[in-house]
Amino acid sequence: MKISSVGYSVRQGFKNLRRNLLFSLASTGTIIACLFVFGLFYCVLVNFRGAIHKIESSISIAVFFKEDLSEEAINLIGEQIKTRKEVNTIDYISPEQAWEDFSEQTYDDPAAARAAFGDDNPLAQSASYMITLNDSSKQADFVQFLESIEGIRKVSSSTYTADSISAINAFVGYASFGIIFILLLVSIFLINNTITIGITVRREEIRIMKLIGATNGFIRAPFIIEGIIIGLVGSIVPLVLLYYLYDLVINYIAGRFTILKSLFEFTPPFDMFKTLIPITLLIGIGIGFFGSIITTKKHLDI
Amino acid sequence: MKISSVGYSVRQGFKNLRRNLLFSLASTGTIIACLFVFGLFYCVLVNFRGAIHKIESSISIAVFFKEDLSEEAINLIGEQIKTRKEVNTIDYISPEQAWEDFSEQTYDDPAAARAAFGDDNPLAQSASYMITLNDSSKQADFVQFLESIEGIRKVSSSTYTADSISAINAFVGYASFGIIFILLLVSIFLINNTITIGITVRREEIRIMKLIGATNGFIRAPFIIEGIIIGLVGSIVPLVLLYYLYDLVINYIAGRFTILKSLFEFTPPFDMFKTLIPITLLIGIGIGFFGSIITTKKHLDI
Amino acid sequence: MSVIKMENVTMKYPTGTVALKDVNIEIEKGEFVFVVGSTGSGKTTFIELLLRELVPTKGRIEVAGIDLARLKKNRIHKVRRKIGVVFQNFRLLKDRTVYENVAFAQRVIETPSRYIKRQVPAVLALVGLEDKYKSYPRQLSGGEQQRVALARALVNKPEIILADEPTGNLDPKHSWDVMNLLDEINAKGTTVVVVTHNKEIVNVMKKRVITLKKGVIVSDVQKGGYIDED
Amino acid sequence: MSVIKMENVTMKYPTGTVALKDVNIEIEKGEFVFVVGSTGSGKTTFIELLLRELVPTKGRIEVAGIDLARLKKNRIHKVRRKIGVVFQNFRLLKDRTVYENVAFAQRVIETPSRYIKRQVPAVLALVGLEDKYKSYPRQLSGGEQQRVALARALVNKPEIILADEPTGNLDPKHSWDVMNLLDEINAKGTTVVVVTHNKEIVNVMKKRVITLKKGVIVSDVQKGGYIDED
Ligand SMILES: Nc1ncnc2c1ncn2[C@@H]1O[C@H](COP(=O)(O)OP(=O)(O)OP(=O)(O)O)[C@@H](O)[C@H]1O
Ligand SMILES: Nc1ncnc2c1ncn2[C@@H]1O[C@H](COP(=O)(O)OP(=O)(O)OP(=O)(O)O)[C@@H](O)[C@H]1O
Ligand SMILES: [Mg+2]
Ligand SMILES: [Mg+2]
Repeated sequence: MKISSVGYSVRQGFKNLRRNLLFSLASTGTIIACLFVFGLFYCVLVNFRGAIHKIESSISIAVFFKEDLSEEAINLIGEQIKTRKEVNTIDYISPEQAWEDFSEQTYDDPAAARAAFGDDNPLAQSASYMITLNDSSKQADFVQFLESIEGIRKVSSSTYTADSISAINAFVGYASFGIIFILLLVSIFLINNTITIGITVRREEIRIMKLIGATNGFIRAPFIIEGIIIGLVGSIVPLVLLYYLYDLVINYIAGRFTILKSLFEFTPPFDMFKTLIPITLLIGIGIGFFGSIITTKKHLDI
Repeated sequence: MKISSVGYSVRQGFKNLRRNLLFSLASTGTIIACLFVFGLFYCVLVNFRGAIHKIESSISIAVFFKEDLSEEAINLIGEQIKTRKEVNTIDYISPEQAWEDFSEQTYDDPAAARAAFGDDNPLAQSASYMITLNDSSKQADFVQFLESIEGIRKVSSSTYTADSISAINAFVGYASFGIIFILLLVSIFLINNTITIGITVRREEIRIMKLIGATNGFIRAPFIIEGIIIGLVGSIVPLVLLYYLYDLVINYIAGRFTILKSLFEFTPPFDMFKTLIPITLLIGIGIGFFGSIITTKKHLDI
Repeated sequence: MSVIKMENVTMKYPTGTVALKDVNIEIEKGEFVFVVGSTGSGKTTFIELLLRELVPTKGRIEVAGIDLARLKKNRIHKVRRKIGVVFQNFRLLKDRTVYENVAFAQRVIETPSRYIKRQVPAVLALVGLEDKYKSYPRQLSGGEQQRVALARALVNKPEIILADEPTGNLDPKHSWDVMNLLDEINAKGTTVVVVTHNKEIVNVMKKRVITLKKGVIVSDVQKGGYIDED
Repeated sequence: MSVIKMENVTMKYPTGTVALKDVNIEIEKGEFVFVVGSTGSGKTTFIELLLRELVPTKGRIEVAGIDLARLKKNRIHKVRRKIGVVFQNFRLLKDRTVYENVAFAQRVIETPSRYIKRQVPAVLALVGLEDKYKSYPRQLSGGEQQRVALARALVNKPEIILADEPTGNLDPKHSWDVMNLLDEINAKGTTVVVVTHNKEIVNVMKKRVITLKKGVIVSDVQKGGYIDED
């Protein structure tokens, strides 16, 4: 194809958009709507998984030591635990701290506790490490590791909670994947639908062009350009919408539900969009491109 | 319109579906896809809210009594608490139970605990009621009520947890509403899109009919019938799909993630579909009906 | 009594083209009129105005005693049902068979099915298409499509027949068949207006001939002939 | 040297209609041929076969020395570019102006823009449509559309011109203008095949006349005349 024909194709692509305004708007609208919904759920699911991960990493395992274990030995155990890469945080709870926490929860004022036990600390043996992991499904292995360490008397962990969280985590993972996949399929189906219709109603035009002696490439080029433009506009618009909406929602929630902020951190817009932008552009432009290629092919066989 | 014309319109409506197979399939496909996604999220959100409600109703408030309060007085207080309608469950924890729970958590075997304290129960004063509410946002009021009761020494509740849950609850409520609303808008937009295109490509046909002397009603009737059929098929198909999918997922999860079952109860299919079916049919048939009325109107003005 | 009446009708298209200019025409009930004129002289515009597919920029049009300007939109079908039209480009419903295309005109006026089943084949036989009734327009030759359009115009036995170039795709023999058919129908009292370029037919039939030139009536004679452009 | 050659060509449509039956035709380079015949006799089918819009059920077709049956699908444009066609139903691109419709034929063969800008107005002037170049097909009269179709067929100065009823919507004067134009072009060496129902023109021009009847060639005479059906 000559350079002048390339220019012609590009100009025709743009002109076609205006000539078939109804279809251009319909196709673009469809892509925008689909990718908007797709992006919306992508954001929701990413945040949801983030929240679960946050909960996951706050489940703690308490490690108690053999009687009269020296502080040095305890420190050593701490160092040993820290080397494991599934460890998220590790905190030392002294017996004093433990007793204070307990009596505070059980008695109203320190005086009452002191009245009951004097200055004896009934939890003198209760120094512990509180450990959180970054993957609750590794808890069972990790507990086994802890129990094998010399000097540890008891490992207190809630298998139930950890198992629940890791089940929830796996479940949400599958579900997110399933939902994103379904949304993707539906988007592709719908977008392809409108593009097919848009080109099919022009089949008589395509037929005429072929009869006049146009090559397939010549007829197709403007349709492909058109498809790419529709795909491009159709992916940029929802991205912009989503960006502002996401910002708005984050700020709204930060203001309205202050308490959530500590429970739950929104994935920052940058992290979110650095994956969402390429995915969305790929889908939009990809469908615009391949959709027009495939659909024109059907009508070019004359 | 005569009876014979009504019959004619209905027959034409069905025939049009075949004549414009591409558009019929595209429109039906669009409705199916949209309502499927809509229904999918409806199911997800309903279950999600159910799960949160379950968590909400498991947050407990502990009520401790004044020293040496008689068992009778404690029972009386229990009766008084039970009259409040926000109360979900109430359980009595005896001092023995409390000590056993505690020592089990702190020491490895009962012997060690007995060694430390003998048969003395250091938590002799720790009889309590564990109360769960069915609405965490009412906790603050309820705690105030408890504190006003004579004979109660201490009410131990996590304002933080309750507030968090009720914030999450409110947030999820808004978000669900927002998402369902957006999905609804997008569905209506997309479905209307294809119906508009489907009818617009037939504008020349409509014009010819008018020039031959057909009344608007005569031209419109088959389009409306067509719209209703498309809407009907387009809502029944996703409902059936969703029904089987929902059943499948529930059973799969029950088998795969047994642990989730105790955390989380799926909304039973019957409850789910008794609202989803009318909503979906209403949207599908509604858009089919009004979409064809509105779109034909545009082209009938000749 | 005149069934068609135009008073000072001007039709200017949005593009600026003046297709008809100060046209005054009166056609009596039962007349047979040829409308002739060079290509682009406004003949089709004339037909479309009578059908109220177009609304004139100026002037008054009366069809079958009804003032088209005063007609409410939802009453237009009343006028159209009195008219049978053969469009220059046929305007057949492309997703329906020949039979259904013709039957459609009858369904529109709510003819009982038993009449439709009798009359449609009869009129298709009249235009020589009885064996093509199952075909779709795209499966017909140009002349065949034109005759389907004619059949559709005739089937309701309308008061007025407007035929825009009804023999443009027909060979001389078939053209004469169509003209003789229209003449017969006219003899039974139907008003017939035929737009044509067929010089021979106009000259032989000796009917009233209205000649348009660039949107202006340049001649209107009884028992006239085709006036060649200079 | 024959530019068009049909050997035992039969065309049976999927509906069962046999539109052409054992047709043998040879048209020499530079000839001017009329193809006539009653409506539905297979003339348009004949044109569509030469364009390879249709593939014959039987027989061999050669256009400009190329055997159409042997032609690969992605090579068809090679033949089509040698042919300028006026379709019976015009087949204009309805979303493009008159100018763009004609220019399109040139863009297809990658004519440089500067030639297009010169040649399109020239050919539009030739068919008398210089002042309608901005109009869309739907804004034109029947005869005007037909002349746009003619302009599009001529603009590339093709080896062969196939014109299917190119005067069906034209008045006698314009019909003669078109025929004289085709005659002139033919005089410069282009092969011209005209399908027509215009008896007068066929009789006056004294060219080769091929007459079809129900898909069969019933006569093929040099300097012939229009044979009326009995
Ligand atoms: N929709 C339109 N918009 C703008 N101009 C139009 C439109 N329709 C027709 N015209 C112009 O109005 C003039 C008259 O057109 P009309 O179709 O009435 O001619 P006609 O006498 O029927 O010609 P023909 O014999 O070629 O069919 C022409 O110049 C044509 O270009
Ligand atoms: N696509 C098609 N499918 C089935 N039959 C067809 C098709 N096209 C044409 N025919 C039939 O083939 C026969 C020849 O048609 P063709 O169009 O070649 O006639 P024609 O000589 O061009 O007639 P006209 O002068 O009326 O244009 C006709 O009987 C027609 O009904
Ligand atoms: Mg006209
Ligand atoms: Mg033909």
